[in-house]
Amino acid sequence: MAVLLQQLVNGISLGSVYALFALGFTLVFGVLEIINLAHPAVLAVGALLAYTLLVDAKVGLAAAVAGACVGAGLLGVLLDAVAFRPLRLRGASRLASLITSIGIALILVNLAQIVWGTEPLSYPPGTVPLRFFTAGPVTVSLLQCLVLATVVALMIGLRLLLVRTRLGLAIRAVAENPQTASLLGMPFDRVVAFTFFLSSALGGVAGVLVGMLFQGSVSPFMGNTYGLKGLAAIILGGMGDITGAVLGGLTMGIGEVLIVQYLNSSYRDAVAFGLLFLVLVLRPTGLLGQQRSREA
Amino acid sequence: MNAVTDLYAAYSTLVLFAGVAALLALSIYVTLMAGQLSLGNAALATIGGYTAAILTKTYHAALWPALLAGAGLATVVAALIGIPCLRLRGIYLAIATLAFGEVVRVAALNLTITGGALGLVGIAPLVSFPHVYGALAVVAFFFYRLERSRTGRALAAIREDEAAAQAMGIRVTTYKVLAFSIAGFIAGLAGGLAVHFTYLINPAQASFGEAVTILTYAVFGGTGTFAGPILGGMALTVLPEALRFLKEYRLLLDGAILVLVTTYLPNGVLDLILRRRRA
Amino acid sequence: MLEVSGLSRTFGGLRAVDGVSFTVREGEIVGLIGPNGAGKTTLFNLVTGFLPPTAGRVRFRGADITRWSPDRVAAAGIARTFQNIRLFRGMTAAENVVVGQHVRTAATLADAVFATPRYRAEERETRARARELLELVDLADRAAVPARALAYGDQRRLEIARALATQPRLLLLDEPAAGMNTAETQALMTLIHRLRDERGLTVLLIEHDMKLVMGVCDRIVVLNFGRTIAEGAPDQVRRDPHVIEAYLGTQTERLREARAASPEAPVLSVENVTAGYAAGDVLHGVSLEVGAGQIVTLIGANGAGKTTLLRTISGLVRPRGGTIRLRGRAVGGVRPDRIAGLGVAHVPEGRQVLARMTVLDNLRAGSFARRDGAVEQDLAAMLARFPELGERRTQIAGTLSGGEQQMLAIARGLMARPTLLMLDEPSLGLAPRIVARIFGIIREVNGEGTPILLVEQNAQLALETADQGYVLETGRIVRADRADRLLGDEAVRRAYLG
Amino acid sequence: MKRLWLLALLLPLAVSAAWAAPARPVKVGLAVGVTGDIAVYGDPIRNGFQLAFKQINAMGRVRIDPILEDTGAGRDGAINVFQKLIQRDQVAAILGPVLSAQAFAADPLAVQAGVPVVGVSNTAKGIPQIGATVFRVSAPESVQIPKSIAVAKKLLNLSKVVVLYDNADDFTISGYRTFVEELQKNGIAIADTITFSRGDSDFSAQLTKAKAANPQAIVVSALAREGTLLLIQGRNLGITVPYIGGNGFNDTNIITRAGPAAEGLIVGTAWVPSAPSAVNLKFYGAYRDEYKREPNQFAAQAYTGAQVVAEAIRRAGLTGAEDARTQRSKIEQALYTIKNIETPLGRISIGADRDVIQPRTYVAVVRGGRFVELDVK
Repeated sequence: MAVLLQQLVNGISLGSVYALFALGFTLVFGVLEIINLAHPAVLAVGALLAYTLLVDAKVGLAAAVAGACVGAGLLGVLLDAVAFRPLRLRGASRLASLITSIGIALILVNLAQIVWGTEPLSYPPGTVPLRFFTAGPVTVSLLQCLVLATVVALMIGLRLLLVRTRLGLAIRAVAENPQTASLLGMPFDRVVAFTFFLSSALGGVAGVLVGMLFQGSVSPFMGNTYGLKGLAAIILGGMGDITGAVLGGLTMGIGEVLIVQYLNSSYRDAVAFGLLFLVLVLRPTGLLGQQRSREA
Repeated sequence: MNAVTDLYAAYSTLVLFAGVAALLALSIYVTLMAGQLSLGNAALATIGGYTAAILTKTYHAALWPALLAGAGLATVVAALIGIPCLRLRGIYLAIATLAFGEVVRVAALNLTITGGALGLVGIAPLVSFPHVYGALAVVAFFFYRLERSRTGRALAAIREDEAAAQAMGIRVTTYKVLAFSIAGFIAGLAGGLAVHFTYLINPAQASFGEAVTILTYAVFGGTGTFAGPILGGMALTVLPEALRFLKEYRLLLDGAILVLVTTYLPNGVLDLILRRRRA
Repeated sequence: MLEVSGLSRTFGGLRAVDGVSFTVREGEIVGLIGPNGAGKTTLFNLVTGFLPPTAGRVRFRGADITRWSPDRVAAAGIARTFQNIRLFRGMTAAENVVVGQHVRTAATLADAVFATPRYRAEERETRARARELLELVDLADRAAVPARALAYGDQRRLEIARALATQPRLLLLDEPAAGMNTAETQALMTLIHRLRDERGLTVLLIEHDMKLVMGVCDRIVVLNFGRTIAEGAPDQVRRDPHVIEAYLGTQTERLREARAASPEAPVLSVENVTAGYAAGDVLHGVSLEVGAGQIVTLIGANGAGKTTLLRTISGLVRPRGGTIRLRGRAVGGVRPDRIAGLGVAHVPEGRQVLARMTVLDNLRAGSFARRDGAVEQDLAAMLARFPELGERRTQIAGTLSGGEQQMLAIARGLMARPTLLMLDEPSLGLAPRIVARIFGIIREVNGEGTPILLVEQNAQLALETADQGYVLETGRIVRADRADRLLGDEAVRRAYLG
Repeated sequence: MKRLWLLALLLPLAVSAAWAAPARPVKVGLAVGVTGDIAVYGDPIRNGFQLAFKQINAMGRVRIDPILEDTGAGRDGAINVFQKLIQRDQVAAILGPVLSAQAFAADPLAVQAGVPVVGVSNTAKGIPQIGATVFRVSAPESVQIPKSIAVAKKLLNLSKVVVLYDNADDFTISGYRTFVEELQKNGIAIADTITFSRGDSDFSAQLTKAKAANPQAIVVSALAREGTLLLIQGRNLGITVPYIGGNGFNDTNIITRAGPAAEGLIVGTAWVPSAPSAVNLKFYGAYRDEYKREPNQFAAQAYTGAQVVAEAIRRAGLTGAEDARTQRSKIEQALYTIKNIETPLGRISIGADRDVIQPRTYVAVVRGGRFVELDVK
């Protein structure tokens, strides 16, 4: 029982990381229906930027997070401008965007490798106080709570942005019907650029949090594991759905943890992706997704 | 003359890799012909590779029977994967097949018959130039005819407009499964060939990265006709070697090339070459 | 030969096809007509197996083919063309026709790989037949051209050739003449006759070009709101009051006098505009003006280019020639969001509400181009003006009824406080009661001083409402006059019913 | 008389010929993965090689021209590199490749061509058995682990442990297998066996499960990155029992990164920074000056490998003038004669089975932030 509780905590914490990644991932998909495989790389760049700010520029945590966030965001805008926008203008297939994003991922990761090296880095100790709360047999770290809180906050924030603000309105309109949106005076390219900014900024934040949560994990490759898992998460949640992404992420995390605890840890990923396969085939709108055409 | 043989000696394996890459590119091309993006080919190749390797290594089977057995198994698996996937299109199909790939990878990682993470080592180097390029020639010829056949046109019709194809009386599902099966066979064959000159096969061959690489072969070369994937596979295999002098900047350039080609050569490099000739 | 009995199909709440029954006898040419949204194409889809019916049966040459898969139906001998042309765009004309012969050929993959005699023979035959069919629809000289590069009319004819390649007994044509010029339409008519006379084909066709329908059909079935409202010989159908009403709308008394354009400079002036799509020009030198405070209506049969003109004005289509001025400012080729910013509200054909968003969000989206703070109060006003929207303010737009969606689309347009409101087919597929309501609103809005450009197929109603009217035929203005003068004008009736 | 003159004339020539410094440098290929995530191991290995050859060439007894080629992380890259080095560059010997999997794929090419290969980081079983020209200086874990288990058993009188290992990496799997054998030999019960995969960052699930089995120690076969994370997260989850780590753990960076969490970690290792030998001090100092970071075991083994090859070249008395074939066979012969040479790993020899004989492997424990040798008399 105690173990189960602790494992649930672990699962939620792991899941919230997936969710964090999935948020930005799903946003771009929701608007453009392209899968941006450069997102893991953006996450890594965000984390590394924060590292430089903390260690070399010696700024405070808040500033570092902000820097990583903005930096990653601008990177996203750049990527859209140089890589995705030309494809849109040509009306190229989503396949093309997928491959371009792979190319970008290659470039980013290797640039990062040249700039920051390959040795895993960790943020200076005490960046975030290592505090632990123990409720009976269960241990929760301050960071885990922080991450979960951030995820929920970002999720709500994103929802509010999309539902309450003028810009959010435009994003949703463009996502649903670019032509009608333009008839209503919404500038397609600017809206898309902002979407990329938002998505990548979220990626940057995710990177920093992952880096803090797992000391000694900050490296150009740190995003790699999240690429597929994040994809799985947003599929479980129904692609393009903000809340779905978070729920999907949590489902993935808890699922994996339970597999490790009660089934065979070595089949963790097989089970995870086996389920993903079944979900796709049996319930193509995702476990939590609303009705939406699956034609691409 | 001597220089030439030296050169070949220096790059013989690279030449074999190029041939295998071309085969893999063709295996994804056949599904693309029908407008289906499947990323399970790396996994299918791995299945073929393990099967063939186990047969020659443990059961001392002859090469060709082993290769065909591997290709056969991959074909069956591909068909089985293809059927449930028929409801999915585009990106969603891609992801489903990727998931399948991961399952294969992890299975290979944990099964004893596949030798876990280390995989199978010390596989006899039974494959050389004639095998790979013989196979490639046959498969290429197959595609040459396929593209000029009723079947090939049916696949193309499905890619162009599924509803219209149905209205022409084309059994869409049948042809999709056919495409998947052919893909499985070619991938499995390629996998079997590869393990017999790399001495080793391990689960990494089924990874996400490999799957994506195969796709880039096809797109890089161009998916207009079967010559594109062949060109793409070979070019992208040789390129990194040609770029050795760039040391750690190689992958950087690889990435740049991918972006540039998809952006400025929508129909692949082959198209560029052909246009040159026309001009 | 074809026997449709009690066939029905509902989408959500909408009864697209509602218990339709009719028969087509061997060797007949039957026309299926009716205003947009009457359920004609849905009926085709039900017959050819693209949609399963919710009720009713389809029998073909004695066999019950209800719920058969499309490929089975095709193999059984029913071929069709599509309203929005669906060629294999990447393939050449010849290849399209070769693919069409799929069900009539048998060479296996193995045959192809080993180039068996069977394969060789079949290839030869299919190519020969393709050539022959292309000649039939006189595209022989375009055989090697990719379908996407063909002109509109050619694409239509190629689609027919492709359908013929399946060697059907029954041919279903969905608006074969749409986008064709008069000469092409003539040729098409002779072609259809030849198909029947020389090849013994039976033809069932949907068409809006009445010249063609009246010219070729032995019998006509008229649909409206998913129901058969008339059936019979062309002349009798043409005179049938129900049909005329369905097309031109009912005669009501004029509500107010048409006003001539005010002397001040026009809000919108279109001069000699040419525009179209890849497949070719749709508009050939169209000129039109909307004066301040006017309602101007643009009427004409389907495919005349009405929608294209609106799309050109709002920037969705780049004009290839001529000038478009908003209050004297040239806006030809300006991006749509900029034009919206200049106060042009375009309520597109088929409403195009943002189906996944709430009613309120749709309205807010309408005010996007505005920068003033009065949005919220306009919102309140709008919900008051459209009570049915007020009640459903938080409902997802996609779940509204057709009428409500149309109201929403108009309301969304008004939220922009437009200086020019363009409405495309606001009465499309709506029940008369709702249509009346919508036109009431249109007059109201105009009464408040908003100039309106109204595209409408319900000519009667449109002309009664408008001050000025333009009649568009195959991309050209054939008649322009004060609306009341156009009422009951022969040119108008011809434009619709031939 | 004339003869005498002639002799007098020829003698200096003969002498000078005999004492002549090598005419041309001997080419040695370095097959290292420095791009992709493999670079975490590739970088220190490359550094070790380059430092060693720099020093060796400086001494001038032999002149060696090291040719570095990037294999990437895959088997294909390794094969291509080997072929280039063997055929194009006509190298006399090859050092590398990094991963055992790459060795299994690429070494056979060298065997065919009769090129001696010295592995410096391949610890999987059966590496020297690949063929007659494959040597290695990296002690397989089957040599180190028994010792660490024995020591740990004495120290903590172990009876029950949990084993965690990375099942996506051959290196860690071979370590895991050896661990299990040894644990069984010593009659230590394995309460639970839990796996994870290379690249994972969150191990709380595995560790919670391990903790639940309340073992006396946690035996881990992992690579440096995952190892670090395991240590930190384990302590965070309140795991107090010591870790017993495989080869991947002995990397000083683990201590710097894991900080206090690393305390008490027991590692069986081929090398400790604190090893007092003169060669080691020289290596350790020079490395830090050159690369501004702590060397790790991979660096030390690479350095050793380079030393061994250089020594073999010296003993073979190569002038660089010979054709590649003779160079290769002579080096191969010479490699067998390497006995008790001083290296950072201590005095090592190459056995008749082409595997390293390293009498002095260490069991180190982390105390006060550094590896200290554990000796239980």
